[in-house]
Amino acid sequence: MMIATAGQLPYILVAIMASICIYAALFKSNLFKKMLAIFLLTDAVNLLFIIQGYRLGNSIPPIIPPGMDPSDFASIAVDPLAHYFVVTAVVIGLAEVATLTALIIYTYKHYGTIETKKIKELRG
Amino acid sequence: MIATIELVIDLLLAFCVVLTAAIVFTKDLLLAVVLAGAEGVLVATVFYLLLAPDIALVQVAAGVGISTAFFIVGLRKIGRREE
Amino acid sequence: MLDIILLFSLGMFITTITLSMYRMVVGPTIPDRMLALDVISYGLTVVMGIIAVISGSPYLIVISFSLALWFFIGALYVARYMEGEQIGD
Amino acid sequence: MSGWRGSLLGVLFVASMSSILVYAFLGYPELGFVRPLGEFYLFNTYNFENQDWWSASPNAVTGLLWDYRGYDTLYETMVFYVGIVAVAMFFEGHAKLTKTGGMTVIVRATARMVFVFILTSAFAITIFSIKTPGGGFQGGSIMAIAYIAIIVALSKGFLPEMNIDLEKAHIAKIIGLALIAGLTIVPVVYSLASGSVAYALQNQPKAWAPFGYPTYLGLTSLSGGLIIPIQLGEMVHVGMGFTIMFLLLTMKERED
Repeated sequence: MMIATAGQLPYILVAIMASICIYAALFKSNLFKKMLAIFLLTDAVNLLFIIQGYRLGNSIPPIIPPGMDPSDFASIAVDPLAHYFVVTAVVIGLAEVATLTALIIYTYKHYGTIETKKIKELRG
Repeated sequence: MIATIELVIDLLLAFCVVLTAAIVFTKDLLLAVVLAGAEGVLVATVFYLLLAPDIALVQVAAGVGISTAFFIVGLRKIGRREE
Repeated sequence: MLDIILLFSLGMFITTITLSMYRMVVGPTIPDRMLALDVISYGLTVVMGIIAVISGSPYLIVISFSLALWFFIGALYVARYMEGEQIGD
Repeated sequence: MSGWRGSLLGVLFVASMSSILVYAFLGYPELGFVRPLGEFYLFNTYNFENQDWWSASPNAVTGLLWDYRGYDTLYETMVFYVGIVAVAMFFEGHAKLTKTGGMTVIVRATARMVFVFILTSAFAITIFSIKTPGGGFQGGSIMAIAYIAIIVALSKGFLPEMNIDLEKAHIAKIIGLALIAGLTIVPVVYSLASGSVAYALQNQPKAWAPFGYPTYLGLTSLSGGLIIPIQLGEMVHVGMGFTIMFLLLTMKERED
């Protein structure tokens, strides 16, 4: 049986944020709203990565100060692997947003609306 | 000091949840874009407090600088109101 | 002495941010919220600098003075939208 | 879904989804545990005693980006390139950049000054990324902000005055990519020519693979081998890529 402690409160908040975004991406009718939800879902997942790599106590950023012993550094710095994943994921998420914007503008030019319900009616 | 920073992180994340709900349920798309920018700033602050300076830089640039520009260009072409 | 000044200014700026957050949640029009977002951002910049000084980490202060440059650009986009023209023309 | 029934369904969906996610996330260890792989990178990134595995960069994230996991970053860059191509497929607009008034004179003057500051800080963040936070992706995003601010505050017609238009941006982006590709391939060519062992994207010399980029510029200043030039290439690629996407999205579409 798993019981949440105070140290795991960030996980719970991020989970609520992600589930709201998933709801909007699935059930909202407006395409623009769906795109915003997908963008915020990226943020929530990035937060999950960084929270997981955090280290309690006297931790420092993953940049070694001059003159510090590497084994000391490895025992107090936060996880650089999570940072690496997030740095690339943010830029890829932005490229995704640009592509979706292009698709939405194209849809609006073609159908005259971006509501999925109306597009369904137009198709008959 | 450490416990204080954890408390601040929890508060900021709770505010992020409120902003997400507001973005999803508002009818005004321009308001949704502005609130998304605010959420980008808050998420960047959380990254800073979690000792990730590299990501705080790229997150502010992405969340406020570039994504808002794309959203606004899209809004200018498709109209502001959601049905 | 310096500690007291730092903590006092930290408290002042956190108060500023809290008040502006109220304006951002409640504020009736879009420009109100955008201005509130600007004030929050600059307050956050100062708070980041103060936290870097308190925790004594030189790598964290790089963020605060480079972030101050491009916070205002979001307001620029919204102002351009409000002018009612196509972006980029 | 309409009325109260729709909102009730929404609340139920969010509650069940978030309980599933919370159940999954609580399986993670509590804050304060770093994976052994992360500890390996932290221990080796600037370790003088163990120079077979080091990356010669005090910033662990930078070393991770282009030394330990260079292949991953290379493919991320390819994904970004495909994104640019996808946007260009939808909007192959005319490359005519018309000059109009823009916003008020105060905003225009401020935007010009801030353009210089932002571009300088982008280069500084990229070049000093070995010792301070920053890197190619960060610098590229910041560079894109500078150009996008100019497009929004002045107009697209001012870009040719700054020696940038669509074709030049494409050329600069391809030069950045070619820099990355060249630095990747040089060790392979060396190994084929000399008959010794070398790996693609190899940065520092190993005991069994003698090829390596210089660790120090001059005598003391740390250069980190291939990391700085490859970050510059990545910065130009990302910055010009976002500028091209924004320019294409704001073009007037062709009349069909």
